[in-house]
Amino acid sequence: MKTIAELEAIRKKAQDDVKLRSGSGDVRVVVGMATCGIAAGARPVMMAMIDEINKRNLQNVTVTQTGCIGACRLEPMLEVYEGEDKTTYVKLTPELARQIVAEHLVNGRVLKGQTIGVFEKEEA
Amino acid sequence: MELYRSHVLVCGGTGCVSSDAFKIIDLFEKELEKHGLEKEVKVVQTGCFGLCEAGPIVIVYPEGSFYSQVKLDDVTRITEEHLMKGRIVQDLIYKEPGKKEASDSINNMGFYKKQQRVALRNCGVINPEILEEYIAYDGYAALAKVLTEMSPEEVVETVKASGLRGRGGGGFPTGLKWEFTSKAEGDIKYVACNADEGDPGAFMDRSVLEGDPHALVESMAIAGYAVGAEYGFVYVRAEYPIAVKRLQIAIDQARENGLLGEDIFGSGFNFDMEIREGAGAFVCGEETALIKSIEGGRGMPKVRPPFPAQKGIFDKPTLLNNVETFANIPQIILKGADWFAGIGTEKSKGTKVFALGGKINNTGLLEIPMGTTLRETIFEVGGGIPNGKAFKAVQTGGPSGGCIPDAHLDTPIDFDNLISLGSMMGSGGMIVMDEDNCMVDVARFFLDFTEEESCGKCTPCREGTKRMHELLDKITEGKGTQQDVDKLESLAKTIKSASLCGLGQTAPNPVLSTIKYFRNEYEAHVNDKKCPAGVCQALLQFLVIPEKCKKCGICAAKCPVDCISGVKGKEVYLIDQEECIKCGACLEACPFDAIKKG
Amino acid sequence: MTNSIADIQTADTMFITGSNTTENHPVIGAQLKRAVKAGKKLIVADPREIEMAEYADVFLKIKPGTSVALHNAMMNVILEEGLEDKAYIQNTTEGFDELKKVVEKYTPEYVADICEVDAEDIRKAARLYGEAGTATIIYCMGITQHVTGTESVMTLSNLAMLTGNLGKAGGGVNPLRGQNNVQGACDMGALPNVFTGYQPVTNEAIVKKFEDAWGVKLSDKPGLTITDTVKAIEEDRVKMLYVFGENPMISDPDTKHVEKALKKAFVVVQDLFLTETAELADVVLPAAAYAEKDGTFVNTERRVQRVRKAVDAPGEAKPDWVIFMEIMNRLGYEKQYKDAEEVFEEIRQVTPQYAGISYERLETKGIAWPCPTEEHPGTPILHIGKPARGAGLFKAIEFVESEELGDPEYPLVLTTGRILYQYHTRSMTGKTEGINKIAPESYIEMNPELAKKKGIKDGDVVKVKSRRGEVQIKAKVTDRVEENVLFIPFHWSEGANVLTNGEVFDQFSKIPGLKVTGINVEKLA
Amino acid sequence: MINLKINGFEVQVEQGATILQAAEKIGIKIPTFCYDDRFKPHGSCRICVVEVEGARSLMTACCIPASDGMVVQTESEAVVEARKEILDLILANHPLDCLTCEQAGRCTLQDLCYQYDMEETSYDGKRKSYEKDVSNEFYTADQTKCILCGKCVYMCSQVQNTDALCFVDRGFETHIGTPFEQGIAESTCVSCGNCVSVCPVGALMPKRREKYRYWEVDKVQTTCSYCGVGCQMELLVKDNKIMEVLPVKGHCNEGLLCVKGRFSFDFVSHPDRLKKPLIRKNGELQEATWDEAYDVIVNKIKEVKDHDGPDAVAAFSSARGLTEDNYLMTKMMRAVIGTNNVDHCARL
Repeated sequence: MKTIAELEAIRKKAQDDVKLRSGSGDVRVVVGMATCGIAAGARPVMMAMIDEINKRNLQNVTVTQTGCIGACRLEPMLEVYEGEDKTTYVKLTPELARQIVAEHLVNGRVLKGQTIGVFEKEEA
Repeated sequence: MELYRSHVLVCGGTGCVSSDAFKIIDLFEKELEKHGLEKEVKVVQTGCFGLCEAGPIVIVYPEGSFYSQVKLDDVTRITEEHLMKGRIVQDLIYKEPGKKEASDSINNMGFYKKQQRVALRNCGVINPEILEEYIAYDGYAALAKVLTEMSPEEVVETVKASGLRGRGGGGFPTGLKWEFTSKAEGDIKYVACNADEGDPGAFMDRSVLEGDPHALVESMAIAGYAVGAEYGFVYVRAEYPIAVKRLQIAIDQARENGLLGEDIFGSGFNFDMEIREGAGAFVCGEETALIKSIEGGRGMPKVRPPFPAQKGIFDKPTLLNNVETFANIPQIILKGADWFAGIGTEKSKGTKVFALGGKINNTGLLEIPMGTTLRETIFEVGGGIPNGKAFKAVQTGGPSGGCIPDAHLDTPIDFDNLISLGSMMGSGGMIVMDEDNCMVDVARFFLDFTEEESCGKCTPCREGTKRMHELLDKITEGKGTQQDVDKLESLAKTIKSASLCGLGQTAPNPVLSTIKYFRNEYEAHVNDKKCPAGVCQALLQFLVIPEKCKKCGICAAKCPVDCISGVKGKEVYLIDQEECIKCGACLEACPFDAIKKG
Repeated sequence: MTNSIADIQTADTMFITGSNTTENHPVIGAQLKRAVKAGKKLIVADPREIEMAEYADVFLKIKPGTSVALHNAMMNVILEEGLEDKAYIQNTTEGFDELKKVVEKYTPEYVADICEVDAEDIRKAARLYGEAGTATIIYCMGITQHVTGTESVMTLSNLAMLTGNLGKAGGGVNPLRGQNNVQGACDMGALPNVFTGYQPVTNEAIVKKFEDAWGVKLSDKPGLTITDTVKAIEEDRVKMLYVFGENPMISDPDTKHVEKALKKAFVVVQDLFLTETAELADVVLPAAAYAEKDGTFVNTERRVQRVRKAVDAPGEAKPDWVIFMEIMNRLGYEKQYKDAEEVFEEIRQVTPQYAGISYERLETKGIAWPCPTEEHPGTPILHIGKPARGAGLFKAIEFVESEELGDPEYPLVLTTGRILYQYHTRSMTGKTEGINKIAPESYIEMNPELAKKKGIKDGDVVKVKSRRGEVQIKAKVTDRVEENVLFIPFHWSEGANVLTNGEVFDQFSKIPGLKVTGINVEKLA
Repeated sequence: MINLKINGFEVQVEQGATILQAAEKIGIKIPTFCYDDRFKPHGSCRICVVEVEGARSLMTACCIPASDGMVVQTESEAVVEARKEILDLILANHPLDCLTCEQAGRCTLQDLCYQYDMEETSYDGKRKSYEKDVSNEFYTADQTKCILCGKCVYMCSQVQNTDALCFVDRGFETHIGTPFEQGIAESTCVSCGNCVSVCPVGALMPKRREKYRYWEVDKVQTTCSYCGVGCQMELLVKDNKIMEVLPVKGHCNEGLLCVKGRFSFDFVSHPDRLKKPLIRKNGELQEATWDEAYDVIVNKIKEVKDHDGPDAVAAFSSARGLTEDNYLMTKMMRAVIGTNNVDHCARL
């Protein structure tokens, strides 16, 4: 290695890979990955999420998975935790997942249309 | 680089490897493939996590779930439940001693909370065989900084300012060593690393070599730049195959990537290094003996002066530090001397790694700030004594350390405090003893080791350790007298003051410290012919307590040498002390606790 | 030696040629090995892979009798690469241009073929010697016992002068003396052409000086050398031979000749034992051994040291000097000496180099001559400043192939020497049981390849023939020697000197060419 | 220059001089087993420990350089206690067979036990026991008596440079051996016996031709009669016979000898020595008196001189004889017989 730039480049690239070991970031995205979720297509949603987050090189966001969140009919769904606040998105697709990253995680604008509140109202 | 949603870290330290870690890794990979997860979940082989008690250990990120004592069958469950469905397998998660529920994440475990990992920072975090992962955690940034921004003098100054002291045992100020070597006259100079970890039960150096080998490569290059050396030797004992293998991989990777070799970072600085495998003689941890061994001679200590800094390997000025010492260097360079000097006590800066063993819950490797008290270390980090037994003593500093009693448990750990207690820091062995340990027997145990490992060069050590051992045998066999104890003490003092090298000068510590703090136990052995802890076979006595004896005769039936007499249902049973072989079968057999050991 | 034993160890480079130091001068060998271990550079030239070769930076396994060529080639390289000491040559030497002319054609490549070594090694050796701050030359019989012995020594001093390595500490040209008092015997004029202290018998003034000292008329006609004497006896020119402590029957070349001579002349032998020579004598006189008399020996570094009486001589044996004195007296020369010291006092009177040496001074420590006055500390290093004879004279020498070689009937080269455990003709070592257990008998070293060709196995008895005679001895198969070179120690009567040439000599020193003999070997049917 | 105080006496020494050398300079004797100025300092035996003011532990006088202002005690209570303990430890592992040990009278251990009143050891533990190596023709090696001072090893590796001896095994099992424990006969040993000369106890002993005690012999220093090196040596004489030869530190030999000088002296007292003159009578050499022999010789010389002139007489002088012998031989030939026909085997 002849320059620090070379080292820096390798470091940046490698960090993306190991970042999730550094424990919980301030923002945690939890994807429902129980049988119901997986059946409804949660896995591609999760991978899209991770992919988008890394594309935009968002630090301090951790994507984890959980079991059944409890509203199987609304799967695939995920929760975004920011400190105390929690936003629950439902009926997701990979595209929607990428939008959530772009709007919510980057610009801090919640995608009203996909939150669980909206759907529950509809059903009521 | 592929993106993964989850990482499965499997401990690849020697401890866990000896309990199937490699098989576990293979199985995880098969399982993931079976479920088509190999693109989402990554299996990482790391160095030691430290908590060897709980091995084999598997940690799943991002959750940080800490699975302990994982068996092959558990792998399927962890894959199908946790990795597929995100359901943590609670019953496999490590439960800390004295706690009901399992700890949700490694970050909240008591064992790790009190710790501050500087030397071990990457152990159990990265895959030691992948250069990029080391770089991801700021690897080689320190070397880059040194070569591009600092003069050799500045590097030496920084190390001096940090207050770092040798972690191999002596506790000599590292910065001074660097300064002496850099100032020494000589066209050729060498940097050498002492990785000949000889203390039984101590494996901090091994852990760094296995878990973070690049850290050593980087620091030795930094040292080379600082003292003006272009070549380094790492002296590793051949009994550390994994360490040797991973270090070699690291050296090769560093070479391929121009982190070793010529003109590193375009600075014009050249540095390369090689591994020298030792045959595992304890004395080769002594620096002059180690140098002799590197040169290809018989590992025998040499008189100092001249010191290695003046005349070392092949009579060239040589900087010799141990692995843990080196492992601190990159952090000191990156975070600054003040940061490091901010940790620890006035005279002992930074952190120290200890290998905790003996009668302790969390057997394993821990790194704590200097100044942490022995009590905190043993009862908080170490999780206390198992089975509610009472603490008796802790022996620090390896086989030639002293035994420290309860009364001194609140002493903050640092070089000078331990010495003033008749012990030493050594390379960081820490063995806990409880009420069931006989201190005379303990001293004997350690002498057994040092006697074997004496190089045989100087008279006091070669002949003296043998005689100390024999006197201790005599005492534990109940044949000892008060004169023997006195003789033992005076002999120990002579050996301490007249021996050639550190081995001989410290070998008497276990004896002197136990006589100092547990004289009563010695006296019990020689005067009352009793072993209070009930360890020394020859001094044991099994007695029937008449008022408790129900005359059932079970003891007599169980006795292998038929030395228990009595009449069933009629008279109390009696043990013939002459015949008794002290096997304890009767004690276990008696349903009414009518037999006591004393 | 020009320099002292202590001094040669201080040289940056040591060039050992024709000396099997660790076996023939074991104590010096040990000291030189230590010097090499301490980082001194070492060049070794020898036909055999002797122990010193293991320590050498460059080992030149030269064909016997080719040293002159080797030394010329080393000078060739030194001049080629400008390593010579120009100032020294300017100020203290003569004959440089002629030397230069001669060595020109001795390029490493040319000489490599003569010596059968690698040209690069010759270059390496020349550089090691030429570039060294101080370089010393240590040689022994491997150089001198050749028809061209003296010339070979001259090429060595050329080498030393060329690089300014003469007359300074850590330099010099140093022959190792084979026997305890060769130096003393020479100093005392036990040579046909000089009195004590090398004062020529042909110099009128000197002869006068000794005539005055001894009070008799003296001959100014140089006498006969040992080898001349043997011839002279055969030719009836010499009728009586007095042999003092020598065993020519074994040590001299072509023993068949010697035997004839000894049988012919009237021979007196004075010795400790009834040696092979004594057995042929007409009168044998019992002499005292070194431990039975007082006196001095002079070692290889010209240091005069005391010998002291420890035990009485057996029977009627007498110290040799007493015997000579008594014969002189009976021949009418009245001078009496009460002890060895009185003899030494007379030596001081007639020998300038010894003038300052006395038993009293020798009591505490030996003194190296020249020592002109009682106050003089002695001279461990000769030629300091400039060579004794004023300007050092370069003697350009051409290499000539030994006549021994090239005879199809005797195609192989035999060389000889000593081994560690035996000494000279074994008249002393042969009396020690342990020695004879370790080194019981004579043998011939031959290369495995040659042995294979001849169908000889290690330990076989073989027949070795030369123009002079033949011996039958055990073969020791070893690659210490090259395929066409063989070695026999000369200690045993069935040894080398049955085969060596007693007729051709060095034209100057009259040393026979013992180290090169054309031979042939075959397995004993 | 360096100034220090030893037992209260001021002494000045060169930079780099050891405490031991400083003490020697003012005649203070510090005991040693393993010290020899020809070795690199190794400080194995520890018997030379002394007390240095301000030092953490005792220091070995043989290898610690004197430093300015140093204050040294060579026989303080602590020092004596340590020395006695070391002697005690050595005795505990050394056979007390001084009555028959051939080193008696030349044994450093014996001398120091006397000096420090060590009658016996206070330990009754394990003692080493090895088979004696008698494979060498001239000396025996008895590891049972060895105190592991290491002198033989360092002599062989640093001074004689033969590297035949080495340390084998560790701890209490440590002993001196040859590479691969093949025995001395199989090693590279050249029987110089220099290791034997430096052994402070009876572990390395010459094979004796007959019995003698070191206090029975007279010592005569002389010069070796073999090669031209001129080694200085000491002849140990009992009853007009050489019992043993020991090296002496001379100019050229630094206290070394070779196998010939050290062990091959039997010829002096060999029965084959000539004791009377012999004269050949009718083909046989027969014993005669000196007068008879001289008459024969003198008459022959006269006869030849008269008949063929002095140059018909020739002599071979001896490179083995004394300088004085050679002088009178040449004088006899030149001054008395009148010829220069004298030569010797310098060339052979």
